[in-house]
Amino acid sequence: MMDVLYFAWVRERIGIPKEKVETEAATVADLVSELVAREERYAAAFADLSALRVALDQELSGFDAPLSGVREVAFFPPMTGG
Amino acid sequence: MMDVLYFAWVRERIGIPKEKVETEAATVADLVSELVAREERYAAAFADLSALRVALDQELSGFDAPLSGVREVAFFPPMTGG
Amino acid sequence: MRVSVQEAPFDLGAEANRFAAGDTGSGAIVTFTGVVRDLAQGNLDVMEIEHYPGMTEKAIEAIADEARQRWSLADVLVIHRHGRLSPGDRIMMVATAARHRKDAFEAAEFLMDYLKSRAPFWKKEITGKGGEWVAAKDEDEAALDRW
Amino acid sequence: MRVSVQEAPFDLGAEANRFAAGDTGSGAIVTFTGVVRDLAQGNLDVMEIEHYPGMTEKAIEAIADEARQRWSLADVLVIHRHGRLSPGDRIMMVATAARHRKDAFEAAEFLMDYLKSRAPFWKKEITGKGGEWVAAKDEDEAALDRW
Repeated sequence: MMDVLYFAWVRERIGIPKEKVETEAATVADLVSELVAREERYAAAFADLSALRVALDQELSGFDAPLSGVREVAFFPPMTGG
Repeated sequence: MMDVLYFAWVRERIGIPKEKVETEAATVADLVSELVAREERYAAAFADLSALRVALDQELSGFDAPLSGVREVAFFPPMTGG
Repeated sequence: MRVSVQEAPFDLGAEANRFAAGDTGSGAIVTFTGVVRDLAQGNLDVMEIEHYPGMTEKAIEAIADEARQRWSLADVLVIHRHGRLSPGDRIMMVATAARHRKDAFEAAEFLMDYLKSRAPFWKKEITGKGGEWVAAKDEDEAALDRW
Repeated sequence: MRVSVQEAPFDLGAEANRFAAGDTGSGAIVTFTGVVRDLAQGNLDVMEIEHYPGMTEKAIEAIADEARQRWSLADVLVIHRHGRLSPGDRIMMVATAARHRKDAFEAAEFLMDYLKSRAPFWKKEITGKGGEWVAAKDEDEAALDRW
């Protein structure tokens, strides 16, 4: 069980800012596959992974990163701060 | 007849900030030679020209620059603004 | 060092004076202030800035720590707003204090380059026609290669 | 554009706010402030700044004009004090406003590099042991090669 957070247009496409997900996914990419298989809105949000970034427990990470021990996963587009 | 100005330690060595000089000097270097010949304090101030800068009518210039038409000559060390 | 992620406006002048006060060891103080710019069409109503509470503060502190390791800095300030802003509003500021101007300038530019692309903020421009997320620029990502 | 050569102190915050006010076209505002630094020995009493009235204003305006030709700037501010200053006093500031942060940063650094070595100011440090003119640094002259 982990918290999955969505920001910016990822949040808008999926329709919620946060959800709890029950998963055995080994990596971020596995988790994305599970989500995409769920519903069209997830498929739309994750259509182009090169346009997305992921953070694990609030640290930027990669889609091949393992999820073991991770409590919070966040998906969002490239950041536009400053 | 031109105004000759001195700043910073050049002013201190020569002892005055400004004077009127009657000269037929063709270039800045010629003017410097005339001044150095006058008195020891000028010789002390102009001992090392590489440590000095000159401005003609308030524009940075060089020691080989001609003086014709110039009304104001200023001698000073390298600037330390900012 | 102070990092503030806040919804409230800040006063550039007051922050600059507070930052500069009581530090006679630093010869150089640099500030950068980002302002909400109206669009080319001149019809921006609101700039909405979303962020990732928790991660934002950590990411900015990590960037500021990195700057303090790379340059000799006496102090660093980062303020970044989120929420709804209007054209002309100040979005954020950084300030650096150092003995030498080169350190203060470079560290401020480094902070800005990293805040642009590595701090979890997302900007959305709201006009009469609707809202549009600001796309990250390739040049902002490329700016990181300099460091 | 405003250039002020003055004996009176200036308020960094007030000047920064005034500079930033009423300009929604610029996304980026950079300020640099130079502060009288105490000597390593910690015994600086007074920093005397001499200048060349008349030439100073012209030289600074020429440097600022050059910056406006090289970078896309919405506005430029230069304030430089002369006379007797104490440790901690602000000597001078520059501010630049531009659409893009790179222009604002580079122009501010350019202004500083040129003000250091091409504006007719001379600094003298007064301590209990007497006065000593600050020598120009080779690195400051070398900094001009960058531009």
